[in-house]
Amino acid sequence: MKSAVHFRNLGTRLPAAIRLACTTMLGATALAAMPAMAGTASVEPEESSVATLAPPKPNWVYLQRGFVLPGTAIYDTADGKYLAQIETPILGDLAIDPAGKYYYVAETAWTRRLHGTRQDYISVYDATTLKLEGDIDIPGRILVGSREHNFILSDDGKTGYIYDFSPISSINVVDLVKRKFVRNVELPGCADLIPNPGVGLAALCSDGSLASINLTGGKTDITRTDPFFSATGDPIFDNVEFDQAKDEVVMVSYTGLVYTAKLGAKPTVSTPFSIQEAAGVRKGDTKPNDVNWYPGGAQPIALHTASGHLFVLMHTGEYWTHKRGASEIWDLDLASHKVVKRLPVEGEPNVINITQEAKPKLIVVGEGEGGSGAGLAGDAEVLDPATGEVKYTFKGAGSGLIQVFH
Amino acid sequence: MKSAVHFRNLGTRLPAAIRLACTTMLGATALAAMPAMAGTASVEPEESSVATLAPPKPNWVYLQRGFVLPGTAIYDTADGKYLAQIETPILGDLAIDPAGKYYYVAETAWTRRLHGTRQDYISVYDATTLKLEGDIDIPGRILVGSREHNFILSDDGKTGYIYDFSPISSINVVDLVKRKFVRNVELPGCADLIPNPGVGLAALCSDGSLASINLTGGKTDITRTDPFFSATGDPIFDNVEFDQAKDEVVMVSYTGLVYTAKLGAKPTVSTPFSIQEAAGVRKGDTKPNDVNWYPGGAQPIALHTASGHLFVLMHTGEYWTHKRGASEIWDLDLASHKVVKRLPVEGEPNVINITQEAKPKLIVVGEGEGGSGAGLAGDAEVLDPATGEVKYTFKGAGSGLIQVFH
Amino acid sequence: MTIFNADSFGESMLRRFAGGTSRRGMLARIGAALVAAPVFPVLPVSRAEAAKPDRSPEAKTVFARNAQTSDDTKCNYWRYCAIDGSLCTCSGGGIHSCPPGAEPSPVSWVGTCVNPDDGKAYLIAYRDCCGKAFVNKCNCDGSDRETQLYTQQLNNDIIWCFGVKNKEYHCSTAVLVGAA
Amino acid sequence: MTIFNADSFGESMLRRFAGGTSRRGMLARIGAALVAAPVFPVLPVSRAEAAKPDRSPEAKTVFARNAQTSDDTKCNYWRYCAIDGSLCTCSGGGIHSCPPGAEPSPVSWVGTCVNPDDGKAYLIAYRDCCGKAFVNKCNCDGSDRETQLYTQQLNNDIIWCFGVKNKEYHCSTAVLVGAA
Repeated sequence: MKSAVHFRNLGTRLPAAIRLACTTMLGATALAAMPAMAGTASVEPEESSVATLAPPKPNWVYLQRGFVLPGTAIYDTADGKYLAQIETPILGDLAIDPAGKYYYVAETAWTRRLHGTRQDYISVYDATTLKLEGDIDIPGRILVGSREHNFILSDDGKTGYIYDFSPISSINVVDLVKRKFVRNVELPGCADLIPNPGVGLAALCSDGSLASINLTGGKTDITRTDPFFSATGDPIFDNVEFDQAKDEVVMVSYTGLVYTAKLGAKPTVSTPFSIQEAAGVRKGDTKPNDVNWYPGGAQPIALHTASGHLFVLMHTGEYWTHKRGASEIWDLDLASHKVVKRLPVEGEPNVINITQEAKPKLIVVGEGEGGSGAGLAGDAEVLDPATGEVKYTFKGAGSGLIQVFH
Repeated sequence: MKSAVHFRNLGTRLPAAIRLACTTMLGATALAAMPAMAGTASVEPEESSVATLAPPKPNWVYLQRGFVLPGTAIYDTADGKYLAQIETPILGDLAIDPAGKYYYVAETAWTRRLHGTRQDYISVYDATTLKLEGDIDIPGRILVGSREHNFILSDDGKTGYIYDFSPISSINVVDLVKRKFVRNVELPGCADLIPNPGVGLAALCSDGSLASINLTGGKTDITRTDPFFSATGDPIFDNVEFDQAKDEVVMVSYTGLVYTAKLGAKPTVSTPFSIQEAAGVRKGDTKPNDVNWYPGGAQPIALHTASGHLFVLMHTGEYWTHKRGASEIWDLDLASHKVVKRLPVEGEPNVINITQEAKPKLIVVGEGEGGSGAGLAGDAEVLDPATGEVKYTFKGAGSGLIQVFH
Repeated sequence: MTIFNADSFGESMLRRFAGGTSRRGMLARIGAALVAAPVFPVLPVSRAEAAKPDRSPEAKTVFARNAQTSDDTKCNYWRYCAIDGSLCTCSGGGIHSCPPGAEPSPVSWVGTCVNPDDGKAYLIAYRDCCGKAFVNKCNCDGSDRETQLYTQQLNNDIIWCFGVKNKEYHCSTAVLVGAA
Repeated sequence: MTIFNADSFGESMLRRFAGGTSRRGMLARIGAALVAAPVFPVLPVSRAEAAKPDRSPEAKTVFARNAQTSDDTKCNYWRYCAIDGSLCTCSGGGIHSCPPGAEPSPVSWVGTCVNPDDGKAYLIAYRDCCGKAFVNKCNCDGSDRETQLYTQQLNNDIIWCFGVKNKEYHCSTAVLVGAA
C-alpha cells in the first residue's frame, strides 16, 4: 500500500517527466514498473482494455449513418445488440471480405479537410480488432452515397473494383492480397458494378443494355446485350441484387418491372414482369397524374437468395416519385412471379436489406430528423418477413446503405 | 440560334475532349468561345456567380454548429437573415479580425481524416469573399469546444495567441501580418487567454490567481496575483468577459460570485459580490442538497461593455449543476451591483452572447435534438434584453460558441 | 430538333457518350479547361421546334402541378423539380449564385421543369456549390425525370463538384439554361 | 493523507504542476512512454485514512443521491458522476474497455463518485477511447466536481486523447482507480 506521503516521496526520486505525469493526471502508464496496489482498499483497480469482435456473421447488419454522422454501425439482428462502428466516412463505401477477415473502406480525403491534396484510397481493417492495417491508394472514385455497386469485391475476395467518375466513367482495380492498385479500366456509358464470376464484371449502361466486362485477358473486352430498358424513361434502380449461386442479377425499374439476367461472357436477360400485376394490381405506368403503387427509395429492393424472394419497398403515388419511402414491403416470389405477402411498414423507410439466414430478417431505415436531405441518422427496424413483426428498433442508427454479410 | 443539328455538326469539328464535355453534361465552360444564345427563346440563360459578404458588423452573430455539423453560421440580428458559413471544423476556434478584414480559424486535421499526420494551423479567410487566403502552421492547440479564450487576437489584430495543451500547457504566438508562427511560450498551471493590452496576455490559474504574461521583452515574464478563488471548490467559468475600453475582466464563479479585475502588468482583483444577493436572493453555496439559483452553461455570461450590464444564464438547482441550461437571464448592472431585470427564457439555453450595439440584442442557444452531449445544432433565439421579446428564431443554428463583432 | 428535349436528351447524349473509346488522354485537358474558366457561360440551346411535348395539367408531374414561382427558398419553387440537397438561396447564395467562399462546379446535372406562369418547360442546370461543409438548410429532393448512375448527368445523388479545388458539397443552385 | 482525496486532489496536484518551470524537453519523453505502453495499469492509491469526508445523504450531490449500480449503459450509473460524452458501454466497449478499433488514452480526467451500495467514494478515471468517429450513443454529461480548463485533469470538455495515434473522440469509459 502506498500512502500519499510515500507516493510523494517516491515522486521526488523519479525523473521529472514522470513526476509531472503522475502529479498532473492519471497518466499511470509512466508508472508501469511500480507494484500494483494492495492492502486496505476494498476494490481492485481496473485496467483499460480494448474489446474485439467476432468475425462477421450472416445475422449481422451494417448500417451507414448517412450524410452527417460518419461511420457504419454493426448490429446483431439475433439479439438487437450494437456491436461496433466501422470507420466509413461520409460518402465512403464499405465492402466485406467474403472470408470474413477484413473490412475494406473506399474513401476520399483532402490532406487539410477542405483543402490540400485529394487522396482516394482503400482502408483495410482487420475484422476482429477493427484496427487499420493499411491503406491502398487509388487514382479516384465517384463521390455519391447509398450505392452498393461502386465498391465490390470478386467472389474470392482477392480483387476490389471501385467505380470512378471524374467525369469520365471507369473502374479502378485493386489487388487486395498484395494491397496494390492494379489498373484503371475505362467503362464508357455504364455504371453499377456487379460481380461476374469467371469473367470479371457486369454493369448497367445508359443505352439500356447490360455490359459484360471481361477482365481475364490482358485487354479489357466489353460486350453489351441488346438494349432492354429505357435509362431515361423507366430506369432500373442502381441497387440491383446479385445471386451468386445462380450467377443472376435481379433488377427493378421505376415503374415496377422486374428483370433477371443470367451473367457470363454473354449475359441473357429475361422478359420482365410487373410487380404490381404480380400482386393483382394494375401495371405501373410512366404517365404522371396517375396514382398507383410504385417501388421507391435509395435501396428499394432486397433479395433472399436461398428462397428466391425479393422484398420491395412500395409506396402509393405517381410516377417520378422513385425516391419516396415505403408504406408497404412486398414479398415477391421470383419463381412464381407472385407477390405472396404485403407487409405494412411505419416510418416510410427508403432503404431495405435482408439477412441471408435460413430464417431471414428484414432491416429497414427511414429518414432521420429533419427529413429528406437533412442526412441525419434515422431509426432502423428489424422485421420478421413472415409476420411483419418489429423485432428491434435501433434509434438514430442509419440513413445510408444497409449491408449484410453473405 | 443553334439548332441541335447545328450544334451536333459543330461538335464534330471540336476537339474530342470538348465534344465529350458538351454532349455528356452541361460542362459549358468548354464552350466559352461560342456565341451566347439568341433568337426564339423567351428567357435569357443565366450565369453562375459567387456572392460576397459585407465586412463584419456589430449586429452580426456567429453561431458554431456544435459537435456534429461543422461550420459557423453568420446571422444578421437586424433582419434575422442568414448570411454565410465560415468553415470552422468541429473543435475549431474562430477569431474575427478587429479591422474586419479577415476571419481566422484555428484548426486541426489529420492528412487522412482519422489517421496520417496531425496538422495544426490557422486558416485565413478574406472577410468579404470568405476565400481561403492561406494557412499558418502552428505546433499544436488544445482540442476542446465552446471556449472563447483558446484563440484570441491582440487588440491591434496583428498577433494571434493559441492555447496549447499537449498535455503541457503553453501558448503559440502567431504573427498575422507576416502569417508566420513566432514562438511557443510555456504557461504552467494556467489557461483562458485574455488580451492584456500593452503587456501581452492574462490568464486564469489553477492556484486561484490571475496571471499577467508579459510578452513585450525577449523573455516571457509571468507574474500572478494572490490567489482569490478556489479552482476546484468554486471555479470561475472559463468564458470570462473582457472590456477593452476599461482594460477589465469580468468573471463569474459556479456559486455566482462576480469578480472584476483590472489588467496590466500587475492585475488587481476587486472584492467579489454574489449575483444572487444582487437580486435579493440568498447567496449561492457549494453545499450539495441545497436548491438555489445558480449560473450555468457552456458560455454562461455576456457583457454589454458600453452599459456595463452583465447578462447571466441562471437556473434553479443544486451546486455542481454548472453545465445546466437556463430558465432565466439575469441582467446585472455591474456599477450598482444590482440585478435590474430577470428575463424568463425557453429552451434551457446554455450559451449566451450580446451584440455590442447601443441597443443590443441577446442571442441564446439551447441543446439540439438528442439533448446534452448529442452535439446536434439547437435553435437560436434573438431576444430584446429590454423586454425579453423573441425577435427571431434560427432553427438548428448552433450549439457551440456564440461570437459577436466588437 | 432540340438537343435538350426532355424526352430525348438523356438517351441521345448517352448513346454518344457510350460510343466513344479511349478518352483517358482527354481527361486532363477537360479538367484544365474547367478550372481555368472564370465564368460559367451556358450551352447555347434552342426551344423545341419539333412536336411540342404535352404540357397539359394531366401530363404534368405532381411536382409541376404544385410548383410556384414566387419563393425560391421553398422546395416547391418551380425550378427545383429535380434538385437534391440544400438550397443555396437559404444560405447566403442565390438561385444561380453560390454563397460567399463556395465555388460553383462548372459541370452539373440537369432537369427539365415546367414554369407554371407560362406553362413552358425549361432546362435547369443544378450547379453544386463546393468546397464548404454541407450547409444542411432548406433540404429538398425533387425527382422529376431523375435517373440513376449509368445516366450520370440526370442523377442528383452524385456530388457534382468537378473542376473545383475541393469536392465538399455545400449547397445547390438551379441555373436557368433555356427553353427545353 | 491520500493523494486522491476528492477535496484536495485538484488543488495539491496543480500547485505542483504550476510550480515547475521548463518542461519542454520532457514532453517528448512522456509522449513516447505513453505510446509505447501496451497496457494501462493504474496509479497505486490508498483509501483515505485521514478525516473521512461527509457522505451522508445531505452531503451527497443530486447525482449521487439518484445513482444506481446495476446498469452501466445509463447516465445515472454511479461511476458517471463526472463523465461527458458517449458511453462506451453502449457502443461495443465496456465500463473500462474501448470498443473494437478504438484506442484508450493513457491519460484522463478524473472524478470522485459515491457508490450507493457502500456509500463510499471512489476515484474514477474517465479514459476517452480515441481514433474513431464520435459514436453519439448514450450521451451523458455528469458534472460533479467538474472544473474548468485551468484545472485540466478535472475538466471533462477536453478531448482527452493524448499519447494515441489520432485524437478523434469516439466514446468514454469510467475506470475504477481505487477508493478516494
